[in-house]
Amino acid sequence: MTETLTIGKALNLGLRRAMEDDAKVVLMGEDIGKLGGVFRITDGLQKDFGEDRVVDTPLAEAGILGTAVGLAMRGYRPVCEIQFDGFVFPAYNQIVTQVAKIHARSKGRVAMPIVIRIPMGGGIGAVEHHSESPEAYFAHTAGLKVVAVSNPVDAYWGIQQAIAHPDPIVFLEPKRRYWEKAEVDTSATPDPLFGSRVVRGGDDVTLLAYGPMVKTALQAAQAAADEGRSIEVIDLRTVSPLDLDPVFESVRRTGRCVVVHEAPTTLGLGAEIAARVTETCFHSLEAPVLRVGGYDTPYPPSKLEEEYLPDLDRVLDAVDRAMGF
Amino acid sequence: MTETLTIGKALNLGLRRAMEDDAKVVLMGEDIGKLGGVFRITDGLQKDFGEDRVVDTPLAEAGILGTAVGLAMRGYRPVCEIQFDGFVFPAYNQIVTQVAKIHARSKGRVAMPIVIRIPMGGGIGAVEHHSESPEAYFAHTAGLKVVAVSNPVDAYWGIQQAIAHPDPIVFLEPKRRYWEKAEVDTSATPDPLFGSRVVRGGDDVTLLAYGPMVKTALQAAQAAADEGRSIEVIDLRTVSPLDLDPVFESVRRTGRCVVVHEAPTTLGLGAEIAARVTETCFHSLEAPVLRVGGYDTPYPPSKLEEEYLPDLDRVLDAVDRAMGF
Amino acid sequence: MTALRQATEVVDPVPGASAPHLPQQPDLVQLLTPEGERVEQPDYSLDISDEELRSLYRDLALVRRWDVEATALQRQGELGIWASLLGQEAAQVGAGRALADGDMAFPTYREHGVAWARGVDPLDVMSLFRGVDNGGWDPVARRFNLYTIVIGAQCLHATGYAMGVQRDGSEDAVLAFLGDGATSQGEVNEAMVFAASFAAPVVFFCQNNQYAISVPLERQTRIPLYQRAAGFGFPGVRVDGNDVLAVLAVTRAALQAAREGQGPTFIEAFTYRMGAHTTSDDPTRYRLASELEEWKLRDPIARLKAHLSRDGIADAAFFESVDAEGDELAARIRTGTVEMPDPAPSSMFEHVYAEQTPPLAAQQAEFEAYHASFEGGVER
Amino acid sequence: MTALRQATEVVDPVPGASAPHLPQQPDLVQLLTPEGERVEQPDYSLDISDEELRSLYRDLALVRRWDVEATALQRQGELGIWASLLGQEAAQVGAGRALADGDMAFPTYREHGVAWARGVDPLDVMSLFRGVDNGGWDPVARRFNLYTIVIGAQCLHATGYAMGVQRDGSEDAVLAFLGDGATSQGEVNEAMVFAASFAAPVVFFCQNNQYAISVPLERQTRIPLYQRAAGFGFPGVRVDGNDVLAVLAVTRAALQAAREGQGPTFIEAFTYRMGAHTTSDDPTRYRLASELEEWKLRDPIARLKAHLSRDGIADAAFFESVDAEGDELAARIRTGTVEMPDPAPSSMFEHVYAEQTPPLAAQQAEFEAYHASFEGGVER
Ligand SMILES: Cc1ncc(C[n+]2csc(CCOP(=O)(O)OP(=O)(O)O)c2C)c(N)n1
Ligand SMILES: Cc1ncc(C[n+]2csc(CCOP(=O)(O)OP(=O)(O)O)c2C)c(N)n1
Ligand SMILES: [Mg+2]
Ligand SMILES: [Mg+2]
Repeated sequence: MTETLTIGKALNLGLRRAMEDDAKVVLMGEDIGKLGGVFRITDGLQKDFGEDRVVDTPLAEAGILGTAVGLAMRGYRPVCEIQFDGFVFPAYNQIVTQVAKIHARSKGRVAMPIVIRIPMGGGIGAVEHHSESPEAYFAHTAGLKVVAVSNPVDAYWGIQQAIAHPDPIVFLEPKRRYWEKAEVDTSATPDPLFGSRVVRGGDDVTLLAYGPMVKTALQAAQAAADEGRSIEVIDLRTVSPLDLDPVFESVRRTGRCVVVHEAPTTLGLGAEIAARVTETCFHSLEAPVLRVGGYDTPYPPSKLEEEYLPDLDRVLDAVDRAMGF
Repeated sequence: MTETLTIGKALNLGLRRAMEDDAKVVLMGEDIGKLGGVFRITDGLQKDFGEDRVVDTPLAEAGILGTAVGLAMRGYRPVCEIQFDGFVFPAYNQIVTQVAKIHARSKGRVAMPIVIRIPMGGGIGAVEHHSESPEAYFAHTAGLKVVAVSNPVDAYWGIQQAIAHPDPIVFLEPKRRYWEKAEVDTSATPDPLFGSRVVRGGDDVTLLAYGPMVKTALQAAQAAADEGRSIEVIDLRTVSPLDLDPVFESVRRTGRCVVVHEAPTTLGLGAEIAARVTETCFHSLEAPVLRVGGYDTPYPPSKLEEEYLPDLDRVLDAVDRAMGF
Repeated sequence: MTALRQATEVVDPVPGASAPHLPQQPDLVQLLTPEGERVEQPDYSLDISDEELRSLYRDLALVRRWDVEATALQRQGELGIWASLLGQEAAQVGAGRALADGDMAFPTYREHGVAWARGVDPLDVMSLFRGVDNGGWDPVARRFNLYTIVIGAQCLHATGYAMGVQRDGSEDAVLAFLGDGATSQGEVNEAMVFAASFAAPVVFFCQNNQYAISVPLERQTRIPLYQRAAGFGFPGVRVDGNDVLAVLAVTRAALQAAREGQGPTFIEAFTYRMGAHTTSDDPTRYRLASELEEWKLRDPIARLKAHLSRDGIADAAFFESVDAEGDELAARIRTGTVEMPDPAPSSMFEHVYAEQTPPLAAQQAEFEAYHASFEGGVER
Repeated sequence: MTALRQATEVVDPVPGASAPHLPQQPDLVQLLTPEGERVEQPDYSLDISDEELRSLYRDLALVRRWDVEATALQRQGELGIWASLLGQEAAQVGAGRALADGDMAFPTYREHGVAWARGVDPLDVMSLFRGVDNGGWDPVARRFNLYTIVIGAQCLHATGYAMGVQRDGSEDAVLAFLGDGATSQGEVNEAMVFAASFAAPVVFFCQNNQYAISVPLERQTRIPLYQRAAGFGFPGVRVDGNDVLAVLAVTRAALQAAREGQGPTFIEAFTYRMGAHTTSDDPTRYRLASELEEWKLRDPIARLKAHLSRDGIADAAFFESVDAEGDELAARIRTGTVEMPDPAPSSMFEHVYAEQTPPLAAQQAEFEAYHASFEGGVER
């Protein structure tokens, strides 16, 4: 069964399938009911599954996550929508001190199968707080897992896998790519949730990305190919745990590595990846791992976001610098 | 004027002097008044400066930081005490979306001279949430500055410099070292707030630390010296901005670098430092930058904290590995 | 379980619904009926000149004209988004005009009417929605904070500011705006805790426009919102938010109480968002057209116009002159918006800190060099 | 400003202070006077056998004995810290005994009396304060959550759990514990918003022990705490927290209301922390000895003992047997604590996830190898 789906629609169908498969799945969030969410990811679900399973909550993110913890303790599988990346912070205490720690605190007696869906990243011309990339805050937090999908296939399967998984998962959705389309075979056997994937082979430089930046990386690789340069692109897919074995394998061949993400560069995922790749592939590296990230500034007003966000040119510039070492 | 002071007492005197120097300085926090704070850092200050300047707040960290923002807008210089590192998260939204961004949001029209004092780190045999090292969460946040003092001299001067500084500063106090003593010359000219400092010279390996781990690093260097190995120790003093020039200079000489901190290793400060040192000193490095950090687990029950925390042995083990590359 | 039920004062579980077993909920404070008839409220007397009445009307009309223009500009792609105040003009202008010069206001993202009353240039608001900056006005000079988009965060800022006022021994008061949805946020409730505890001179002005995007009021509270304050130990009052005179009188009284050291007040301005939540929203998904029709009968501007006309306070010439002024204003807003220059790219590095850090300075320098490399036309 | 003051129901601005212009605050619900005399409360009748009364006494006495032993063990270095419940035994045992088997309780870090009532082994509580784990009991089997140290976080968990109960169509009820200080936390207020909005079967049981560490109640609220609930639209009630019978009756009634679909209730158990906040605390810095002396007259155990004696429900032999049982318990706690094995070092890696990640598995393996390297005695 193959369908052409946008990322948004793939998520919607994946949520629907997860709810059909398991009556304990409960969606919670602001405006996810009648409105179907501001991005319509939950469109139609309240109508079909009722108000007890698709819950429009009061306007309070700590409340959403905190009650999700209680629901999980009672045997439910809450899927929480945070309306925009910049609004996850009121829930930060619940996420970091409770969601992430309860399994360890209880020595495994209490599981926290909570999925926290967050539309992530910039590029949609929005006002403040609507374009952020908070993944490093979560990846630094033991007890959480963090997934960042980049395409409709992973969106469709990933959301179902995340919901079925016993650990809490921050599930990052590439908001500016919600409308990107691909063929999804809804009867296929999906790739495992926590694994990176080589999405384009190459020999000169290893280029790493996740979520919204995968498309940018692929465009850069194509442009580089036109100039005769061969770039291997790896979609990390999961940022915690990082699956770096395919990266190490690649870097041992290419000797060069560039990581790209929208989040501020300092202490972004690129820092961890650079450190790990260097530790593991030290003698293979021809150049330091280079990072292309957002600048260490608040996300700027939207008229400047094109300047702020890594784009094809900045990626290629880093590739040039890596080659020039 | 030289006095022997503990870090705790140095902070207390520094706060007192800052309050004498500027009537706009207001301390806020839980139990900082009559009790003088659970670590007595504000001991005696409410008695001498009154309840309007040493404010026992309701039990709400977002409330403390959020009202501090308003006080700053009205021209005050709030110094907020967070009782323990693990309790800063309810204030996270205010810190990340407001404190850090208001100067940029207002194009420089509104300054945020707020100091957020946090007793940081483990080693005191405490229960859950009382031993954490949240610095990376703040160092990844543009708009904040993050200082981590390691000794009475920096404590005494640093707190005054931080209060006088126009930007918001997360001021991390090495809680298990509160009782460590040193001579403080209270009439000296202090070193600048945002700068790292070579605290022990050496030629074989560059060892970086900040806050509570500086002492551990120095002990390790001493032990290594006894084995004939020469370690240069740098106290970073500030983790955002990082002052890495002295580090680069050192690594160019030693060719080897080890970073130590208590925070979980993944995406801890060590990651950023490793990435930056490698970018800048690529051709000088004889070994990858190695990290000695907390494990990627929640801070464990106190009977296990000795195992969790980097200690002299683990630092020396990393030094050995760096030398063995 | 009647015992527990009696242990506290519970009033109308659902606003508007009758609950005969419970004490009657006080009426809305109203000084002007929907038909424009002036009524007296001994507790909130308002001595107001004809001149002032006309000027209030002018504010309401011009603010609506601005809003209409902004919505059109967004449709034409000149703004990224627009948060319309349609229907809430009286609540905002009434509250804004209640402020004394030295008072400070903390808006959400929808208080264009308050911005206007504080003398903010509409273009300095447009620049935010165009994506040029986060608001172009000087919040200190205008005594009107920048818009705060994270729901409720500003309520704590307002309370802290009011604590500063107390320390200054000043008679300024502070007005914090919030929506009905915002009342569920923990930080907003903490603001009420702090305000009560310190008897801070702050007034919480809640525009209950019945919705938080698609979520109706009933999800946030089962009882009238103004009663929230009682649980924190300070007064709450519900005012007809479509009656500019009542809003003005009640807000003035609350600010005066704050000034006099009586501590905080919570005002619920009962109103309706006649437009979409923002230009990105589609309200047909969650509310009936009939509801809007009913609220149109309580239109805040028509109401004041009826009053001015029936009492002979303003004539056709006045209304025409306001309309003309509105058209001029709209033209100025349109031109100013369309011609607004983009910010300089490297400006994003400039105000991150009062004292820029060396690493950020280096990043900025690299950015500028990188940019310059394209200027010779070597762009890929 | 009388108008605004009247617009809402404000009661006693300061607990205990008289406020003749305001409606009289209801008395504490009490079934037993401080002298041990049984009084009737028609709203909270309690039909209780002599056997049950003796068993309540036994709980109170044993829990106190445990607490005394734990404090001693901390002084001797066997515990890292101890949070004493001295003075709050009746509030905790009364609330704990009000729970039905299927009900779920969410404690703070001080509810040792509730733990006892739920059948938790004291040693499983001691292990937390010794630093061996974060509480050794099974929260699911015991229907008693692990202690939550971040103030107030558990109130949302309790509310969410209650929302799960609703979805199960079950008649379980949920009891959330919190302190007076906790009522200022945003999350606690959000829990009340959610509980009210969804009419969740949760009861908020607030032990007002007058202090949050050093900070007196007046900093958190200017009015009696139980009135907080009214602002969220559900009932609040104040019970004498040193009267185990009243606490039992009121909590049972509130849980029953929850079970019947009537939604949440807020109970303020008015009590006093007779010891220090924890063994690290020095209360002489912030409160007068005379205050403690006054509260000693309302000791919850002495009160029940007086009742049992005066009404001939228990005799000296009974009290002696309880004392003896207490000594046995204390000995068992002492031995069990002192002999408690340290956890295995690598256990800290084990339950971080239900499915451990490969990087963490690698870290654990490295850790184990590193550890093993010391075992041959090659330690530096
Ligand atoms: C913390 C946070 N969560 C979510 C949002 C997204 N959001 C923007 S407006 C809004 C509804 C606000 O409703 P209300 O407080 O009633 O104000 P109104 O828009 O009706 O004026 C939401 C959920 C936000 N801005 N901040
Ligand atoms: C979020 C948070 N902030 C601060 C603390 C530190 N702390 C522990 S107990 C306490 C006081 C709690 O007072 P209350 O709620 O009245 O409970 P009590 O201890 O009196 O039982 C504080 C501030 C904490 N545990 N969590
Ligand atoms: Mg609203
Ligand atoms: Mg207390």
